This record gives sequence, C-alpha cells and structure tokens, in this order.
Amino acid sequence: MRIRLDGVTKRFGAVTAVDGLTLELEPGRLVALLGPSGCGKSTTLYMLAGVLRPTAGDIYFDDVRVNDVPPQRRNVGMVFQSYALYPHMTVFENIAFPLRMQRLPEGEIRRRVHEMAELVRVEALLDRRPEQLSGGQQQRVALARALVKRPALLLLDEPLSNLDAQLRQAMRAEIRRIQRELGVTAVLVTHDQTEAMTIADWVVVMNAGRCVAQGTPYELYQTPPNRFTASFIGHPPMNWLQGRVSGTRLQVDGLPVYLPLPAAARDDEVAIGIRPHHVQLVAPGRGHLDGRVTMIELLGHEKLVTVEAGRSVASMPGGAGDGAAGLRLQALVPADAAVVEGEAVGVRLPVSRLHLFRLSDGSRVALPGAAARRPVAGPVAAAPGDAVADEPAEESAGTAG
Amino acid sequence: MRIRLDGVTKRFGAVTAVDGLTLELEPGRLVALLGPSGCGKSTTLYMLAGVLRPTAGDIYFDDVRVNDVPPQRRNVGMVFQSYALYPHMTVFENIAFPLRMQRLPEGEIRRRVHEMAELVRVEALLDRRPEQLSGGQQQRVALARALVKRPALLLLDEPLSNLDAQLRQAMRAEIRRIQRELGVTAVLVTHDQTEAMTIADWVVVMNAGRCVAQGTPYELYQTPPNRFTASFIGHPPMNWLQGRVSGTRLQVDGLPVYLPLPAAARDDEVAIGIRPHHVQLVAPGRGHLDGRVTMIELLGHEKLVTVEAGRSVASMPGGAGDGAAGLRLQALVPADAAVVEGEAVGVRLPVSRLHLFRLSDGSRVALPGAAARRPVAGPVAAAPGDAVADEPAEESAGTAG
Amino acid sequence: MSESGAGTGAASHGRAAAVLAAARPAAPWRLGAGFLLPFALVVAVFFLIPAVLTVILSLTDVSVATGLRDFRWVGLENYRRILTDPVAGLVLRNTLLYVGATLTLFNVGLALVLALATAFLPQRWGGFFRAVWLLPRITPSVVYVLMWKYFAAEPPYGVINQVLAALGLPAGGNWLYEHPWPMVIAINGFVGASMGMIIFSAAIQAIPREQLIAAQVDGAGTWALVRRVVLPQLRWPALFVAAYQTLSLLASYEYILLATDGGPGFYTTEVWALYAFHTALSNYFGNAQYGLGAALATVLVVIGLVASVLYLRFFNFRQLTQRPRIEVS
Amino acid sequence: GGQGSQAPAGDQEAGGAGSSGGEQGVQTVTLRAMTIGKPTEHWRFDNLKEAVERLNQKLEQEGANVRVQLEGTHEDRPWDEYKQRFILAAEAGKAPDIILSGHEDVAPWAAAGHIIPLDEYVKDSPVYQDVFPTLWESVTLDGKIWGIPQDTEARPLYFWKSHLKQLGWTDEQIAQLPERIEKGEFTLDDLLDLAKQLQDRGIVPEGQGLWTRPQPGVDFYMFYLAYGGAMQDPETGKLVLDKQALLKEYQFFARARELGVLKPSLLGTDWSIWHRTVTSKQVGLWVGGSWQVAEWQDQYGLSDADVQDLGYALLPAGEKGQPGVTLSHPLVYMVTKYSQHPELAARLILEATNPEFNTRHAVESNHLAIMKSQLDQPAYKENRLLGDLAYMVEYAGFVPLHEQFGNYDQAIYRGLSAVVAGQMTPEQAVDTVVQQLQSQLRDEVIIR
Amino acid sequence: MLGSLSETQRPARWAWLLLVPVTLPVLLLYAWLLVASWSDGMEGFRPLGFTLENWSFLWQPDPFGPNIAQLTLNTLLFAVLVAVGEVLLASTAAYALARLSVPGRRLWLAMLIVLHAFPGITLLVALFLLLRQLGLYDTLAGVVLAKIALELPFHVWVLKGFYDQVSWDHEMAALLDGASRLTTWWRVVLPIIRPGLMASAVFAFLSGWSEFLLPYVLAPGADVQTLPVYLGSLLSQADVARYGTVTAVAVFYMIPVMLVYLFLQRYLMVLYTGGVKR
Ligand SMILES: Nc1ncnc2c1ncn2[C@@H]1O[C@H](COP(=O)(O)OP(=O)(O)OP(=O)(O)O)[C@@H](O)[C@H]1O
Ligand SMILES: Nc1ncnc2c1ncn2[C@@H]1O[C@H](COP(=O)(O)OP(=O)(O)OP(=O)(O)O)[C@@H](O)[C@H]1O
Ligand SMILES: [Mg+2]
Ligand SMILES: [Mg+2]
Repeated sequence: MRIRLDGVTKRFGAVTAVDGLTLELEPGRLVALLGPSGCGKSTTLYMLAGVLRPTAGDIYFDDVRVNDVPPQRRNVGMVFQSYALYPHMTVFENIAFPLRMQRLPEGEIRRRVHEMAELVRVEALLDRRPEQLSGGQQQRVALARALVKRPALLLLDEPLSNLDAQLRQAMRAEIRRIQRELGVTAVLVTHDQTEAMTIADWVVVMNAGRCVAQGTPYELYQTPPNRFTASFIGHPPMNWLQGRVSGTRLQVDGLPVYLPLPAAARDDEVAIGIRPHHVQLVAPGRGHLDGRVTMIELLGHEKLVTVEAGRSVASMPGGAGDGAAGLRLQALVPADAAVVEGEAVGVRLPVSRLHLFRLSDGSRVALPGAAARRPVAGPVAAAPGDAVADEPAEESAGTAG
Repeated sequence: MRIRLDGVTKRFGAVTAVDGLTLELEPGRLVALLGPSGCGKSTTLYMLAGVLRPTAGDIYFDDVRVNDVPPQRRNVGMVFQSYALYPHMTVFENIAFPLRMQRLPEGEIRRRVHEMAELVRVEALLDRRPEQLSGGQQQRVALARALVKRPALLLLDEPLSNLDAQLRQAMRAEIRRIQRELGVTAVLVTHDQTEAMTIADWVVVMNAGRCVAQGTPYELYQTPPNRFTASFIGHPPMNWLQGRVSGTRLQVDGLPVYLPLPAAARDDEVAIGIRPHHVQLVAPGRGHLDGRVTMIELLGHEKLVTVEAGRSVASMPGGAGDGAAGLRLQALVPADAAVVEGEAVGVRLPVSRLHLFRLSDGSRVALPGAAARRPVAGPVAAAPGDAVADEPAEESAGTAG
Repeated sequence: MSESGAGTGAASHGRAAAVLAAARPAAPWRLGAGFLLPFALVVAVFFLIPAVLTVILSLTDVSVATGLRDFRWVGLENYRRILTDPVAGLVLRNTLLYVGATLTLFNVGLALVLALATAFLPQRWGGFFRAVWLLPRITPSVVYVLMWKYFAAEPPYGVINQVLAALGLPAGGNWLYEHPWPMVIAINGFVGASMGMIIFSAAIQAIPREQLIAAQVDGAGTWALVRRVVLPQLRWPALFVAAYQTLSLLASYEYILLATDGGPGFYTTEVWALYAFHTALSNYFGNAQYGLGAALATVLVVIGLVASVLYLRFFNFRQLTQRPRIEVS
Repeated sequence: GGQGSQAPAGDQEAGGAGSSGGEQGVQTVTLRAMTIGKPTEHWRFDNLKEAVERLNQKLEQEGANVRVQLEGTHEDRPWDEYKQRFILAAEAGKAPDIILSGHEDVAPWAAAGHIIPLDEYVKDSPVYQDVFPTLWESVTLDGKIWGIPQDTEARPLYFWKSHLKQLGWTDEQIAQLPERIEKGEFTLDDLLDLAKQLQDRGIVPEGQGLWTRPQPGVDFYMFYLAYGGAMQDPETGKLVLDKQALLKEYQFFARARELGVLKPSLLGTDWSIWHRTVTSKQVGLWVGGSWQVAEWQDQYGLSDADVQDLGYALLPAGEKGQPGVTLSHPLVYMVTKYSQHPELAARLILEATNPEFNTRHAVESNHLAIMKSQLDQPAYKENRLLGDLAYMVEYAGFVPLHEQFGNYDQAIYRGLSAVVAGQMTPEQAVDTVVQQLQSQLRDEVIIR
Repeated sequence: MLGSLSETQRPARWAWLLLVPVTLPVLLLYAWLLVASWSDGMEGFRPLGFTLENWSFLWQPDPFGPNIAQLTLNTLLFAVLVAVGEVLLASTAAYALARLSVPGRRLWLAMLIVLHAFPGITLLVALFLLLRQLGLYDTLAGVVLAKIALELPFHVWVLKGFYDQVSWDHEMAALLDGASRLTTWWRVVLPIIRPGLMASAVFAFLSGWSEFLLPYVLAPGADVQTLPVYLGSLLSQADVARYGTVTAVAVFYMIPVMLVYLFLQRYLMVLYTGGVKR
C-alpha cells in the first residue's frame, strides 16, 4: 500500500506533536521513523492507525483519503510502545484476537497462532496471562498479535526495545522476512539506529514534529543533509567543531591549521562534524591537535576514547575563544588499542571525513568528492584505518592566519 | 552497600523464575544483569527491592538479612520496566514523591526535583501528567524519580530502552556519574550489551534463572567462560562452528584444513566461536574456505556480510557432513568495503580469535596465548584490521586428514 | 473515489482502495448514539419527565381529594406554606446535621476506612468483612430497624444495655430516646457505608500493582501509600459517592420513620424528606397532598443541586471528564 | 346476550367487572374487592365472598339474569401504601368495585369522585336500621351515606384487677370502676392519683403507672375529648382546635410526666416491647385497643387467668360529672365510581353485613359489633370481653371526616410529644400547634 | 490486595484492629437476628425459649398470606430483570459518556446527579401519570422500566469511573486488530471492567430484591408482588406484628442475596492488570 501524508499536523491542546508532516511511503517498503524522544513518532503512527485524527492535513492510503476511516477498516497491524496486551486473555487468545475478528475457522486460527508463537518464541507461554510474562515476553506477544493477521500496513512502535541483542536480531530478521513476504508496507519507530539501519529501506528523521530528512539508510549516514540528521544518526554520535569556509580552505576554531577542501564552497560559518571512528589518535604532536584522554568506554570490540584538548593547546589566532577553551572529541578505537586514561595523545581529523553544515540553517555544505563512495581495491577486508592511511597525502595543513 | 544473594530461588507456582542464584555485589559498583528475555532479571530486581520474597535462599544488605524487610525500609531507588508513574501526579510530583516520603523541606524538594528534571531533560514537562508524555519522556521521569532520593541501592530495569541513542548515551553517563558520586551500589538490567559494557563495573550473565557467568565487561567479552556467555555477549553475535581438538591441532568440521593451536588441550569435541569482526573476507581461494555473499546489512560505519559456504565448497574428507552442508558465517566489514550480494569470497578465520568450548558442558577450553591482551605499538589508532594483518604468520594451515 | 483508486493501483491495491473507499467516513456519533439512546430514552421518559412533572405539580393543589383531574393552579402557594411553617427551619437544620454527619462519618468516612482496611487483609478475610457490611443493605428496612430498636431498648430488652451491664458499666434507658441523633446517624450510616465500601474497593483494585510497589520502593509506608497514591486515585469514586450519597441522604427518610418517626419529642430527628412524607404524603389519615409534597421535594432538589454544584467544583469535574483519546471510529 | 359476552377485554378491565357466559341467558358479573387487615381479619374479604352465594340466591329468586362472582385480595399492608395503591388504580380507572378502608377516607375519596353515595341502596335495606346510628354518622358527608360500616372497636382504659387489690381495693370497688368512670365520678386526675399509688406501692416500676400507645394514633384525642375538646365544626365541616381543651390535655400529660407515672421516653417505644411490658403486668393503667387482647393471648402468652384479671373501662372525663370517653375508628366498605355494577356491589356488601357474618369477624378479631342484632348472637354474648365492651360504642366518638385531618393530627401529636419529652411547656406547645395549623391549614381550621 | 503488594510486607495488624471493633456491632446485630428467629422472644441476647414456630411459614403457608415460593420466584424475576436492564443500559451509556465523543457528555453526567436529588416517593404520582399515559400502568414492564430509570444514574456514574481506568492503548489495539468499536467494547473493554460490572450488578440485584413500593403501587394487578411486600405486611400494623416470624422471614429473605453476593464476590475483586505499561 502506498501511504501519503500531506501536511499532517496534530495538536493536543497547546502542544503540537506533529507539525505539517509530508511524506510518501512506497508500497512494500519498510520505513524507519527516527527521532528524539517526544518528536511525534508515536503520534504519527497513531494517525496512520486511525486512532488519532489529524488536526490538519490528509493521509492517503493508495490515493484514498483515510482521515476518517476508522482503525478497524484500515487493516493495520500495530505493536504498541506499551504493548497493550489484553489483560483478560491468555497469550493464545491475545494472538488469536485479530483472527477471530476476521472470523477464520478455529483450526486455521490455531494453526496460525501456533506458527506465530513459535516465530516469536512464546509457544511455551500460550496459556499464561500477560501479567505473568516478563517485559520481553509481553513485547513478543504484542509482535505476534500485530503480525498474525498479515496486515496491509504494519506499524511498529519500538517493537524490540525490551529484547536482548540476540533475540532482537532474530526478531528483526523475522519482521523483515514477513514484511517482505507479505509485501506489506511497514513503518517502524525505533530509537535504535542499528535497527533502523539494518532493516529499513528508507529512513525518515523527525524532529519536533517535522520531517528533517529522509533517504536510504546509507545516504543518510554517509551524506546527512543537515546538521540535525548528522548528529542524530550514527553511533556514537559525531564530534562537533565550529569553523568557517572560505573558498577551498576550512578554518577550524581551536585548530592552529587550515584544512584544504577538495572543492570550493560559498564562504560561511560552518559546524564541522566528524564521526568518532574517523577520528584518529596519533602520537602527541603528530596530529591536528593535542589533548589528553579523559575517559575510556569499552564497547565490545572497540572502545570510545574521549579526548579533551581544552587549554592544553596553545591559544591560536583566528580560533573562536569558545571552541578553543574546551575542545572535546571522541574517537573509536579497537578494544585492544593501548590507550590509557590521562595519557597525552594527538588527534588527526581526516578532511575527507568531515561533514560541513552551515551554521545559519544547518544545511549541508556540499563538497564534491568529500565522503563519497570509494571503491576499495585489493583484499576486500579493508579496515576503516585504511582510509586514514590513504589520506595524509590529501591533507596539506597550513599554518592558520 | 554490599549485596549478597545466597542461593536465592523464586518460584511462581510451577514456574521457576530464579533458580538458586548466588551473587556478591561489591559496594559502589554498577552491576549489569544481562540475559535473554524471561531469564529472571526483573524478578531478581524485585527481590532486591523487597517486592518479592525469595522462595528459598537469603539476601543480605551489608550482612543484614533482608528477606523480610519491606521495600519502604530498604532505601532503594528503582526504575520499573513499565515505568509505573503515578498517573494522578504531575511530573514534578512524581519526581518529588520519594523526597516527600523523606519529609524534606519544600525548598529542598523543589531544588532537587528541578536539578533532576534538568538532568533527564524533562524540565519543560514538569506540569504535565504521565498520560501526556511520550514513552521516552515517561521513562526519563521514572529515572529521575529513582535517582532523586539518592538511594543506597539503585535498581534499574531497562531504564533506557525507549530512548534514542544520543539521549541514551547522555542518560547513561548521567546514571554513571550520579552513581559514582553517591557511591551507591547499582544493579542495571539491560538487553543492550553496549550499555552493559559501557557503564558496568561488573556484568552478571543469567540464563534460565541462574548465573552463568560474571566478571568485568572486558573479561567476559574477551574470554567468555562458557559457550552461552560467548554467544550472548558481543554484537553481532559470534559465528559458531564445530570441530575437535587433538593436542595442538584443531579440526574444524567443514574446513579442509587443520588449524594449529598455540598450546595443547585435552582431546575433545568442541564448539568453535568467532566474532564477526574477526572474520576476514579475502579473495576467493585465499582463505580457509570459500563461499558466496548472501546478505549485506548496513550497520552505520560497518556492514554485516553473511557468507554461506554450503555446498559450493568441495566435499572434504573428515568434515562432518552436517557442518559442511550449510556453513554460514557473518563478517563485519567497513561500510564502504566493496562487497556485493551474490559475490564469491574467501573467508579467513584467524586462529588467535577463535573461542573453543567443550561440546559436552559448554565450558571454555583454555589456551594460553589465545585472544589475550596484546600491547599495540606505534600509532595508537590501530584499526581492527591491524590485527588481521599481524596474524597470517601465526597460521600455518595444513591439509586435513 | 474508488474509481481512481482502482484505476491507478495494481489489482491488490485497487481492492484495498475499494475497501477503504467503501468505508465511508464513519459517523463517529453512530455508536455513541446507539449506546446512549436506550439509556437516554429510559431516563428521559421514566425519570426526567416525572421529575419535571413533579416540579409542575408543585404549583398545584393536587391531592387525593382533588384527584389527578380537578386540581387547581395555586402558583407558589405551596412554597408559601413551606416558608411560613414554623418548624421548617428546625427541620432544615436537622436535615443538614443528618446529611452532614452521616455522610462524613459513615457513607464516605467509614466506607473509605472499610475499603482500605479490607484491602490490606488477605483476599478471603477482606471478602468476609465486606460481606458482613453488606448485610444491612440487604436487610429489609423494617427488620433492620427492628434490630436496632432491640439494641437500643431499655433493660431488660436492650442489647446495648445488657452488654454495658455485663461490662460493669452503668446501663441507661432507651438509647433511641436518650441519644436520638447518634442512633439515627448510626442506623443510616451502617447501611450507607457499604456502597462506598464496594465502590472504593473496586477502585483500589483497579490501581496497577506496580504503581503501588513503586511507591513502596520510593519509601512510602502504609499511611503514605494510602494518602498519596491510593486516595488521590479515588477522586472520581469519592466525588461520586459523596455527591450521590448526599442526595440519597437528603431524600431518605425510611429508616428515621421507622426508628424514631422524627421524635422523640418535638421534631427532634425530623428531616426534610420525612417531613414531606408526614405533611404531604403519608396517607394514614386521609388526604395525601401531592402538590405540597412536590413542592417540598423541589426544595430538596434545590438543596441537592447546590450541593452537587459544590461537589463538582470541588472535585474538578472538568478534569475528571477528559476528552476521548480515540478520535476516529 | 348470547353464548359468552362480546365485551372487549379492555372494557372488562376498565370496568373492573367482567362477565362470562353462564346458563343460557344468564350473565355472570365479576366484582372485585380490595380489603386490608391482619390474617385474623380475613372475614373482611371472606364475608363478601360468602355473601356472593346469598346474593346469587336472591338474584335467582328475583329472576334476574345476572349472577355475581367475586375476585380480589385481602392484604396485610401498611395503610398508606394500600391507599396509595387504590388511589392510583382509581385514577387509572382500574379500581375494584368495592374498597374497604377507614371511614375517614370517605372525605377525600368522595371529593375526588372515587366513590359513590350509597343512599339509594342502603336506605331501604333492613341493614340500615340495624347498624348503630353513630356508625352511619361516621360515613355521612354532605348528608349522604358513602360507605357501609364493616367493623369498629373500642379503645378502653386497661388495668389489672390484682393490682388494685394490692392497693387494698375490694372486688366490688374494682367492679364498679367502669361504671364510675362512665358516670363521671372518676376523673383523669383520679387516674393520675391511682397510677401514682400503684407506683409508690412498688406494684409497678417508676414511669409505668399510666401509659398510652407508644406511636401516633387516634387514642390521644380521647384525652382532648375528655377535656371537652371538639374536632370538627358540624356546620362548616371545618376542623376545630379548642385551645383550652388542648392545653388541658397537654397539662395532664405534663403532670403525668412530673409525677413520674409516665416516662418521657414512652412515645417511640417499640410496639413489641410495649406489648411485652404491658402483658407482664409491669404497667399500671394504660389505654389500648380492644383488638389487642386477642393478640396478647396469641403472641405474648397472656393466659386466660390473666385475661380474667384484666379490667377495662372508658377513659375518664376531665371533669367530674362528665361521662367517660372513647374513640373508635370504623372501617367501611365503599363502592367505587368505576364499578359498572354499583347496585350489585352495594347489594353484595349489604348481604355481607348481617349479624352472623359480622359477629364471627368481631369475635375472631376482637372488634365490636356494628349492629344491634349482633348483641344477641350467641357467639358474641359468649365473648366476655366483647360483651363487656359493647356499651362503649354508644360513647364512641370518631375522628372527623376532613381532608386535612392528617396534618391536623401530626401537629397535635408533635405538640404532645414535645410536652411528654419535656421539651416544651404545655402553653408553648399549644402556641406552636396553633401556629402550625394556621400555616398549614389556613382557613380550613377554626381555632377557638 | 494492598496487603500483599510486596511479599515482604508484614500482615496488616492495624487493619484487623480497626475492622474488628467497627464490625462488631453489625455482627452482633445479625447474631441477634439469627437467635431471635429461633426463639420465642428476646431479652437482650438471652432467648426466652427455643421455637420452630417462627419458621412455620415455610411448611405451613398462611392460608390468607401469599405463597412463599411464588413470592420468592417473583422477587427473583423482578430483581434479575432490573439487574440485567440496569447493567445493560448503564454499561452502554457509561461507555458512551466516558469514551466516545458524544456531544454534551458533561451535561449528561451532571444531569444524572441532579435527577437523583428527587426523592423517589415524590416521583410516584408523576410516574403514575406517565405510566398511565403510556399504557404501562399495572404492567411488569412499566415497573421494571421505572425502577431501572430511577437507578440508572447511579450505575452510569459507577461504571464511568471504571471505564476511565481502562488503558486507551487496549482499545486502540483492539480497533487495529480489526474489531469494531462495538466489538472492542464487548470483547476487550467489558471484560477488563468486569469487577465494576459485578459491583453494579450486585447493587442492582439487591435493590431489585428489596423493592416493594413500585411493584405494589404501580402494578397492583400484575404478578410482581414480592417478598418484601410480604415482609412489609408482617409488620404493617406494627402493634400486632409477629416479630418472631418477621425475624425468620428476614433471615430467609437474606439467604439468597448472601449467596448471590458470595458467588459474585470472586469476580468482584479480581481485576485484570498487566499487558500494558502505565
Ligand atoms: N507472576 C508470574 N507468574 C508466573 N510466571 C511469571 C510471573 N512473573 C514472571 N514470570 C515468569 O518468570 C520468568 C522470569 O521473568 P522476569 O520478568 O524476571 O524476566 P526478565 O528476565 O525480566 O525478562 P525480560 O527481559 O523479558 O523483561 C519468565 O519466564 C516469566 O514468564
Ligand atoms: N495526550 C497528550 N496531551 C498532550 N501532549 C501529548 C499527548 N500525547 C503526546 N503528547 C506530546 O506530544 C509529543 C509527541 O509525543 P509522541 O508520543 O508522538 O512522541 P514519540 O516521538 O513517540 O516519543 P518517544 O520516543 O519518547 O516515545 C510529546 O512531546 C508528548 O509529550
Ligand atoms: Mg513513542
Ligand atoms: Mg524484565
């Protein structure tokens, strides 16, 4: 089903939860709705479900305006953020409910419920009531209930938030499989970017009730169209610096050097973003700036190193006072890299990995060649580090001023 | 506070939710409880909170047996998986509640509530009621309520599951900071390993109501003591193969080669685990086995490549028929690595990255030297790929037979 | 609309579109109307109309003697009679005392205490006590009052006096005579408490367990739990019980009629409704004056109205009746 | 008429009388009656039932082509509900043909047009002559007879002969007391004395020398009458309040209370406790109903010997020389306007009003005779109590037939309660009563 | 239920200390009634003699009194009709007023309260006029409807309170699962508020069971004369009341009601929770 939202707005009294949202969701796609807490994701789903009515704007399902079509006629399956299992029914009955509403024969219902229960691994719990389930078990039942009727539109409000990684991955794959198989359009709200990235065909980023970006996961990750998206997508989040562009030169506040840009851009104040795993830690004095390691967080096979440049860096001409005062960067390095808290390190910022956004409106400064897709030669298993190795040549740092 | 659980068991009728759990939690530590959905994590927290009474076994707070001490006398702060906000109170009142219970002066209450609200970023919502909040906002209020009273023991049941990555990271840091500052012992239930790894001092892995492993995050990740832990911790999860050890030789089912082990182990059937980011993709024919890429999932700056060796690999003498029939491995490679679905690739398995567990009881086969901490020389920013580059020397593959 | 849908989309899409298009903008009022209609009809016809009729009758001299045909319009004559009645003031005072005391002490106060206390007992015992408290309600009023009369009676019949004597305390005379008000209030209160008790109990039951546990974990002891978490969530039931029972008490007279008949002495326990019964409706001797009775009732309604408005204000009615959250259906 | 009546069902109901085919050409008319009373008073209905046979015989003899049958109920209900039910049924046109109620209902029901005057049926009947004339008075309004008396009773002053003996009275003195009262030689003041003596001698406990009924009722008007009070103006039919008489009545009770022969908590005592106290000879003198004796025997274990010990008299007058007083409250049958066969209904009642029937009712339920001829009935004569009480009918007064009597009664009773409880002086009480009556009844009451 | 919140909670002794003394009078009252129904008379708690006489109405029907079995059946019929009617109408109306966007919701709710201010007895005449007009006077239907109407406000208010407690997500989920709003109400919402329905039903039944004025006065001819009517008749002329029988009939009369309550009690206090975060 093709879904179109046209200037959809939803207000609760004085609160505007969704604000003129215009979107088009291709049939059969799995669309992820990303955005900070309270940005209107659940509200959007509720409107798609037909539970809430847009205050303004229209929603179309296959070109039919459905603003006034009640939920039960929309053939929508939904996993609620709160699960909303029927407390008076057993797990079996919960899952069977949508099928009963379709008046399927009892045998068919049994079969499909058991099939579904197996899928979400609650087959042993079919006789329990929701209150006797753990959080994750409840969530899985909710998922089963939404999927069992093979809806035309699947709405998932953080359907996996209470599952452990493994189960989550498995469920994710199942959702994906079922969704593909049925060819249903699906909208997934998640706070988990990996999830969004992994299974979504299309990602919509919302903020304060508006859509601020959309695209394929790869596009949004590689070339975020605006600063909000850049800072929101990617984990750990980007490091942010300030600076200014003039022609092909980028002056970073707090850095004693210019960075050369591959192409000229309009002169402007810019926010400069760089992802932690593109930040390179080198020996002190060998990078663009020096700092001290203030925190190390282990993230499985990598660790997140926080470096504060702060006052230890000599004050620079042209650097904005603020930025220089407490420059703080995070770098993602292999878990077994020998970094210790308190150690002095150098930091290198590969220019091809920088994302530039105009300070004025947050829009991306497009630079042909920067952060574009590069073919990888030789052994396929090129580590991110490779890029670093390739780059020093591109960088000819000049003294600022 | 030092917490000790001694053979704690909790049964609900026929269901045993927690089964003879014995644990000792050092004072001031933040302990993460990890485990699959339904393994008894929430139940354990409830027993610590005093809500549930162990069916058997004892719980000690600082050597005082507290089995019969009611919750209100335990000075515990808890975030419930379901939030459990008071629907009739505003956000302010919800957060203020524990303070009011302590009969603090109104001014003090105001101050601390505002401070806390700011910390969890709900200062603008203080006058709303829970029903007017989004899921994530509710969760933050619940967090504030648990923290505000500076409890002696902090219990967090998936406190961040409904937050986006950024907010989550920030909250995580805050929890950590507050916990450190107050020196409280904290127990965190999470399904998010990154979370557990990042902030926990100690990780306890549970399965089916029992503690199957515990240790520092690093230890558990690097040298998981048993197969369950190995497969549970680490994301994406390990790949699993089967094989047998004889002396210093490891025969992997489905692989035409022996792998030499750095030290001799007792002859046994083993399960062989390797993490996806240690699996190397090379040109076909240049690895330990060949296969075809069947799926590629983008995970931000990396992608997860699924390779099926299956029948495309020539049948091998000595290889177990089963394993050989459909060998499936996942490798984590940089997002911009040029791999395409359907492509033929070679797979290399660095022997030092292999984890061996006895098939019989799942316990780890200890091999001195394997997967140990290695100092990293040169520039600190060694990418994971570095390790691969170092290793081919260690591997001298011989033809099986 | 369905044409365009079927024309543009693939076959399956066309079908879905047709289904959606067929689902005409639902009339959200339809279910509401269906649900309200039978109720509205019954209430309007069998309650509203009689109520209005009663007010109209209060402007007539309709009585048994006039029959329901030959009555005359007398304007406010009935109200004049009420105003000039020398005992009306006394009766009004009695009414306020009666309603106020019974309501606060028993119908709401004791009801809450019972609901809370039984909630803290094991299920079975809680049920037992609630069942016991329900007994007065299911006892026919005549029998119920009879029991009280035997309790209150002078020696040797009275149970209270017998118990007092057994305890070595000085026994009195007839309690209904010597302490008419406490007895009247208790007699009504012991019946009235059960309604609030049941309603509060059910409402307490409806509070999610985790919330209460959260409160305990937050440090709330029994009292704080009750006061800060349970009671605030009983606002709707409390409003309801208070308002409803106020009105019930205002309109009730049966137990007083049977127990003291407004006595002892000079209108000591005569309340408005009983006064209406005595002056206008009691048919023992001759003529029931329906018109005057209606006027007396109307006065009662006005009092009740004022009380209700105060209640609605006090409990913030607006907030208790929030907007529905499902907007399309 | 043919086989079966063609009358539509609605008519049957509306008329309260139906007919069904009997023998060729003979119609059977169904009459309906509503009666009220305790089970012992079932003859109120059953007499009608049996009268059906008599009536039908007469009808046959007369060659009339109708026969009668009776339906209806005898109920044991609170009076107000019973009357309410009748009134509403009447308003709905569904009233029965015959209704039994207190004679006081004649006034409002006649005014409302629910009942019809019976003069044309009654005046020619032998029954008219036989029934005591005072009873006819009790059902006469605007010169018309609206009902046919069914029974009546006396409300005597009771005492225990043995008590008086203990005081030193001789058998003769005791036997003469009723007569002395009747003649006005023994007044209410003497009564107080006597009660006081009984108490002082410890024969009865404090506060139990002189009792009245514990609940509202017509008994109290006997005291008012004893002091010469009047209740109704014979000319205008308006209610009358004689302030002087009322004051005296109240003063009497005030004295009784002050003397301690009447405990202030008497009014409001439960009936069963009252009965039990009275029958256990714990009360010296009291005013009760003639019908109560049967109940005392039946329910409260009053033995035959006790009954023998029981003495009864009229209530003494207030002043010497005046005759004693009593009140009665006759129940009467009335024919409703909705009856389609009022003549048959009236005839049925008259049939049921015969010495035999009424006597068996009187004997079984301890009511007094309403007909002179009853006094000769063996059953009646055998009953010592009824025999002894029979003379009282001639002294009996009635409460007035007036629509507003209920309110009148309430005010006066409340005034009395206030006095008995000591809340008001007699003077205050009279003032209050006057005020209240004026407010409630306006010109329907004459204050003297 | 509050007592077993936390398993570590000590049994609430204060609840016992509170309940026992305040409940004692009630227990005594009914103990007295029980004893009285088997005795000749009472002096305080002391029976004056044992007798079966009071219960003779069961095997020795009063020839002039009504048939006890018939009365009991009538009463049951009346009470059940009233209870079913009230719960049915109130559960639908309260749902509409609590959860549907019907115009004038607040007005309705406020009006219901105001209506209740009319003392029932003063409405009798007006009710009569109405029933007569509708041709429902003297019919079972008329009395049942009148009784239902008089009590509906109560039940609507009670049930509205319960509906308010139901999570909106539950309703939304059911709609999405393809249930119509009606089905949602019937299959999801009603079961969740079952304790409320039960409470309502108990009250409706009790009040139907003890109602006598309406059927007696408004349906004099219909076969709806009930037990309370009989009981009332035993006491009508109070000065001749057979109190022993009264107590026995009262006990007899209360037994079925107690049974109904005990039966419903199981449902009355079991509320479904869980399945939703709130
Ligand atoms: N009241 C109950 N009655 C019966 N079984 C229960 C009850 N509560 C929990 N269980 C069962 O006990 C087991 C442990 O539940 P628990 O809530 O502790 O799991 P958990 O580890 O928190 O899981 P999750 O991560 O899904 O929240 C589960 O299998 C659950 O179904
Ligand atoms: N009934 C309501 N009344 C007032 N404000 C509301 C109501 N429901 C939601 N809001 C507000 O609308 C905004 C959007 O809420 P929504 O639930 O859509 O957020 P969300 O994107 O789902 O957030 P989360 O990820 O935290 O669940 C929030 O600021 C919320 O506080
Ligand atoms: Mg949400
Ligand atoms: Mg859990």
